[in-house]
Amino acid sequence: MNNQNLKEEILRMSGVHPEKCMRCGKCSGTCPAYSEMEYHPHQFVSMVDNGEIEPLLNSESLYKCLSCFACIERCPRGVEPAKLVEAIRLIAIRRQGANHMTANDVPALLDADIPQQAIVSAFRKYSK
Amino acid sequence: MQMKEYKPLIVAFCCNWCSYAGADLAGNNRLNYPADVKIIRVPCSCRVNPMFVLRAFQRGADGVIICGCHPGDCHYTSGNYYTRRRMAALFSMLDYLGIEKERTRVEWVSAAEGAKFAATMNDFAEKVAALGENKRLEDLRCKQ
Amino acid sequence: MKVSYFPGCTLKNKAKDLDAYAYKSAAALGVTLEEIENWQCCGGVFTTARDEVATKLSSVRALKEAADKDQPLITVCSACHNVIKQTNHAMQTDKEFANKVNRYMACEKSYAGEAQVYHYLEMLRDLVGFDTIKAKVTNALKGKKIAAYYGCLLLRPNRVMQMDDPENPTIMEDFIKAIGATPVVYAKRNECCGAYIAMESPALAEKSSNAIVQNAKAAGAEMIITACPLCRYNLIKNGADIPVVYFTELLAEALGVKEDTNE
Amino acid sequence: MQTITRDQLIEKAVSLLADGTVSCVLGWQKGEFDYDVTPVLFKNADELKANFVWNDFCGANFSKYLVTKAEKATGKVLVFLKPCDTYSFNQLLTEHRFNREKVYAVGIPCEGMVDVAKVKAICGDGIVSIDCGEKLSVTTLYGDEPTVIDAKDVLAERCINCKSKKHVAYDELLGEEGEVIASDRFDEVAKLEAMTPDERFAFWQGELSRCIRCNACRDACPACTCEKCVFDNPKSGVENKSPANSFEEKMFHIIRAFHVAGRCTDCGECSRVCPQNIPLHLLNRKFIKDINCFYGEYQAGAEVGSRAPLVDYTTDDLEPGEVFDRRDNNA
Amino acid sequence: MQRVGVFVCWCGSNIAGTVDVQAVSDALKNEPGVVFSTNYQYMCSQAGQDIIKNAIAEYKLTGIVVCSCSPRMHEATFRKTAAAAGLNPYMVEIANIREQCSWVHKDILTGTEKAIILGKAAVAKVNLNAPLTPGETPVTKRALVIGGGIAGIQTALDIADAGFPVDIVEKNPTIGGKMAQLDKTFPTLDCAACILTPKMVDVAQNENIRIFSFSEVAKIKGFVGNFDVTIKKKARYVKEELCTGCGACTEKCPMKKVPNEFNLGMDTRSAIYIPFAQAVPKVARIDPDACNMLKKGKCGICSKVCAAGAIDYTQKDQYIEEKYGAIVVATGFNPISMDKFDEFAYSQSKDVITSLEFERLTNAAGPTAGKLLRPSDHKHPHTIVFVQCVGSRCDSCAEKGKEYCSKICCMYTAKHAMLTRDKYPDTEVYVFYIDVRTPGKNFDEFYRRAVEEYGVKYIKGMVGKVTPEGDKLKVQASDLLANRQLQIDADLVVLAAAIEPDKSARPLATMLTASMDTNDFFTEAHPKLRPVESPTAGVFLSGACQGPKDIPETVSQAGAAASKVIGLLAKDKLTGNPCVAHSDEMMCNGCSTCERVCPYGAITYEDKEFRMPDRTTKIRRVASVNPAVCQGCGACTVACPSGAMDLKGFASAQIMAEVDAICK
Repeated sequence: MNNQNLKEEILRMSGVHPEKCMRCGKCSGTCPAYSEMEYHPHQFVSMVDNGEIEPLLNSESLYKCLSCFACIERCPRGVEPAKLVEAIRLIAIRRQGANHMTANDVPALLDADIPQQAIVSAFRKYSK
Repeated sequence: MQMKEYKPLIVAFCCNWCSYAGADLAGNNRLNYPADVKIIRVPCSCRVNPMFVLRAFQRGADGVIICGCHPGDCHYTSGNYYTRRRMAALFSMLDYLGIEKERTRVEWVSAAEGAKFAATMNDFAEKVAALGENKRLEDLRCKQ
Repeated sequence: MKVSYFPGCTLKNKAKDLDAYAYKSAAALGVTLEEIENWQCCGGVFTTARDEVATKLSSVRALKEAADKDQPLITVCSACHNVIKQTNHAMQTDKEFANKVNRYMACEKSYAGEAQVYHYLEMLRDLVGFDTIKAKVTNALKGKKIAAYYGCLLLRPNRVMQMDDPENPTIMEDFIKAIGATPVVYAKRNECCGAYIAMESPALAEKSSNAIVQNAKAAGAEMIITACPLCRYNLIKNGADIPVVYFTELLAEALGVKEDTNE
Repeated sequence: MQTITRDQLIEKAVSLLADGTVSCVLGWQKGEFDYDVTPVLFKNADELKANFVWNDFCGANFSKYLVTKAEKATGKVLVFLKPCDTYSFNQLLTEHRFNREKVYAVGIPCEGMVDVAKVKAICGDGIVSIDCGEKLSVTTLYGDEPTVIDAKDVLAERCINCKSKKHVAYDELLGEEGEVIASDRFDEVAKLEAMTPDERFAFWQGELSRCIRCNACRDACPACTCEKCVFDNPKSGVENKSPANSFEEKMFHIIRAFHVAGRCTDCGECSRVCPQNIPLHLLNRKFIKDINCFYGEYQAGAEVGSRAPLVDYTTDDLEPGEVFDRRDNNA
Repeated sequence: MQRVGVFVCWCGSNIAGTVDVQAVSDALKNEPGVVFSTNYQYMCSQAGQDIIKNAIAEYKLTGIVVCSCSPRMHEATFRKTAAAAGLNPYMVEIANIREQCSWVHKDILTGTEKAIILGKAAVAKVNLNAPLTPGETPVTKRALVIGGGIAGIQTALDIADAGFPVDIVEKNPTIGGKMAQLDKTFPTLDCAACILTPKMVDVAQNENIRIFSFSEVAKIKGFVGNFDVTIKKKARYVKEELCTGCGACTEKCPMKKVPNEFNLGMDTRSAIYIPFAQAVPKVARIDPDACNMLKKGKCGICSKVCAAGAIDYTQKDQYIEEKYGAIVVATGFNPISMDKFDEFAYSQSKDVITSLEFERLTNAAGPTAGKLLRPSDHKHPHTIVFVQCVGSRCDSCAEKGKEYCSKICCMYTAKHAMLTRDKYPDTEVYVFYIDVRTPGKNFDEFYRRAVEEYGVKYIKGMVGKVTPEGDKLKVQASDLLANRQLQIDADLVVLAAAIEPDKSARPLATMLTASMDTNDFFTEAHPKLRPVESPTAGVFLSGACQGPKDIPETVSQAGAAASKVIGLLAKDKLTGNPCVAHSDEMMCNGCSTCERVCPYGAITYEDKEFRMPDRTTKIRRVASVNPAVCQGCGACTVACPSGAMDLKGFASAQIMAEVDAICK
């Protein structure tokens, strides 16, 4: 897929309108995972808008987003950056053999108390 | 008998403040559009009674277009909003009766949009011409 | 009052308490929780991508069952609530998505988001009423300073969740007042604990959770309550030195039904 | 078949006359035939007992009569309103067409009215009498035995697609109050919309060409209460008396439908009274359906004083050109 | 039957180049009613006009058609010509055969053919024309200004200076408005009180100005030149004419714990109070929600200490009726509530404040006597974070805040930041901005000074969360240019809250039938050319009720509104546009449909007695149009079901005649 198609695919999946962004940076100001990310929420928006998708697809940032929706809630323009992250992450992990986490990885990550919910959620987020 | 080239007859209702001035501007800039378009000046597009539209069709018009200020710019603040609702309802009804929907149109043309006025009239006249004569809403008594 | 109830996977495993106390308290308040038959795991997180259909079907089945019974659907776990409520909203508003789902499920009657989804807290507020609870409290938790921890999932996105003001919620504080304790308001009550990132990047979860506990303690909290097993896990795992308990446990305690044996 | 009985209505009317609440009663009486029930003003109990009719043919909507009758009456007029009539009643109040103070409205339940054309389709012409009991018992000139028909099988179209059993206006209610009904009344319109323009044109040409310009639709319509109707007014530019050609048939019906658009409560009187059985309600319903679709649900007469959609607007209404896209997408 | 004269203009070659003018005048000669037809090189010239005047006299013309350029060009000219020859000017119709014919068609045959048709349409119309006379209405030479902030004050002063009486209605106990609460004004940094209070005194002392303080407009009827207004003077429990403003009562009042609204609740006042030292009128008011005497009938101290005997516990609301020729709306603005923005912890911490609260904190007459001390513990803040655009520029789908830019925040935030650094150089000041908008004289220079000379740290980015913890406010924000997230431990956070129109504006607009936009700002008659007039004749706009504005802009708009009012009041009579709607009472149903669509509230109803053909009388409700208010749009004519409503000059019959002529 070329970049234009990728961009359109992302916008279609996410329903996001990146052109609404006024570059205020509130998403990145509110993001709890900011420090772990190579590309930050506001960059997701501007990079998708500019068609720079590949760097995002290959970035670990995709797996740092907590889906806490703080950026969605607080964006004054209703841009919803987290939905872009989600769409790009899905495109990445839907590729053959691109699962970020596999069943084999799980046992090592467990402790006695970890709720099922965490495992299920992580699986949803990180693999297909 | 000699076949005359078919020329549609188009009645354009233009509001005094925007579209009529837009038509004047088209003239000032010498922007051509078909002479088939005849303009009637009304103070506001909301002055256009659906009965006028039907009357035009009855008397042999092939297309009727209503032009007004852009929504929000009405000289009378809200006249064109009423036009928009009335004509949406009327046109939908005409279409429901099987009248070709291309024969009716509402277009917002500001006083600065001479080019848009000419382009709109060219386009409308072309579409109406393609349909041919208005047969479905004609009153044969009104034709020679 | 009879309501449909979606417990979710964790409540049948690591968070049995949350579930058990929910049942006991509901019974004490005259509400019968009728568990959705053959419910399936909601998936833990709602995928915002509009083309993800299969992952949302389990929620739709639960919703449809509640709608068919004409009962409100009650959830307790924040995550389940978020997933189910968002799925329902998508069914209501995204025609294309709803079409796909309905075609996939091939049910007799298509589903268009008719069910009413309530979180257990909303049930307490809107269906039971905090005043009713106040009246039924036998063991008021007087003098206890309790911090409500909302997390993200109950409140956001507000356009869908519509539970409370997403930045200045009061439902849990009102709940705390209803059971006789004193609520402690602190800013980080609606910040993320780290959630599933605990598996990917435990350090981030630790940092986030710590900040929340610190903030609550600085505001004078002696205890934190939550509706989410994963929030509770993260807060405890990352060294909360005050108790972190499920709100249903406190409710049961206040209603005097905590020690009932029903096994 | 009607749940409320003639006796109950007479009893109510007589007692209201007796205690002076009202001075006269707007009610139905038999016309030339049993199925031909016409409105009349009763002055006293004797008249009522002798001539008052209440049966499955009492379709006439009395609201419109209040425009002329209420003013002339010395005291209050008692009017019986079926649920659909109450919408017209409110709409006329919205338009200040009669004085509410001069009317005492009694809401009565309605189980649907019978379309005599459908009866005739079963029994043939030459109806001598129709007895409206549990079932309709129809005697004709030609048969020995009366034909028995279930009224449910011959309900008028507007009653099959009844939009409301609820009264939106009354001073007093007799019988049980009903609910607003989610009817399928727009299905026919949708079917027409789905046709090609040529098919639609052929359909309407066929229907409207039967029009004899008797003006019954206008005269019965509770929304048509103008002091002077444009079709009777030489100054209006659309005056005409007879359907000179196919344009004027269409013109008449388009203008009439447009005039009542947004004010029409869909009471169905136009189609009921049309001697040519032209489905005129399909024109009105088209406007109602469009208005609901373009500008949000609106039921004329649901409340007094509501602003009709065509004399209202929002700044982001759809454009006339988008009308067709909207329809094509919905189809 | 009219006697119509047709005058075809060549316009040099402009028309004659593509239209055979002779053919046009010949063809029109045969139209019904036409008794004279000619053509001439320049009809608008003196010689051309003389041809018209002579023909009117010679042929006893009752109607004229000029086939020429656009009526927007010379309709007025030819109307004057007709009037000069004794013909009613509204008996003139123009066929536009230049802009809409000769200039857009190249072929002389088509051009001529179309010109003839346009001429025929004009003839058909003029045949149905009737002489029209504009109505005249007298003008009440008094203006009403609603709102006593700087906008209302300036407007009132300017009108009064021109010699017209003005009344100011102010809903608060004193005039002064928001400006009275401000500390310094940008970009010159002169003190707001120093420039405002003298103006307030001017208002009080001006013979032409009456102040109705603590009053509201209750009812407005009438139209331009003739408004009837009912003013509600709310009970203040103090006789205004007796109170000397000595303040003895406020000192002795035992109820001292009432939040002081003038200081935005950051300190307290007594139950009987004077809003601030320079209040105009300087008259006390009793707050009935706080006063023990009014609540419980116990106390009465103020009455005892008042030497002037001004206290009146039994005072009631009073209604005053007054006539005005013009009304100026100057209802101003308020900062929006911060309820929906609690990510900034406004409701959780006293040390998160709005910019207006900051003004009071730095104002010498404020709760801290001008010392910058934070509200929670009265300590000097060392790190201050300013957040811009809180609630401004929000997309509608974000479901909170306003879509517009509040315009004044960039500048006052720069001012706050600069003043803080100036007075307290040990303070770290951060300003988070999305864009810094400084279009104004000396504005950008001012902002640059804040950065370059005063060392204010401007950061392109936005605060995402404020967490009060201990005695700090933990501010988490983005720094977009450095691409990093910042954590700042602040002592004070100042939110530049969006501003919105005062809540009183919407009901007022309804009373005035003036239009508003979706944000409740008043709409101007034309955004460029008539910016201080409302579309409703006689109603003018001053200040922030029309849109966000700073002080200089407000003052200039206030002056502009005043000059429009003066222009109106200077007239003895108003001449209307005669092309107005009128209703045929015999046909009117009284249904109110026309009233609903009228944008000007020009239509009213009355019950009228009619003689019926059968000699009975009948009382019917019928519409009547006030020609002084009607602007002639014609919306009512189409809304009218019976066709009773018609428009003079553009009557249905006239337009249909044009249609017929064109389609023939």
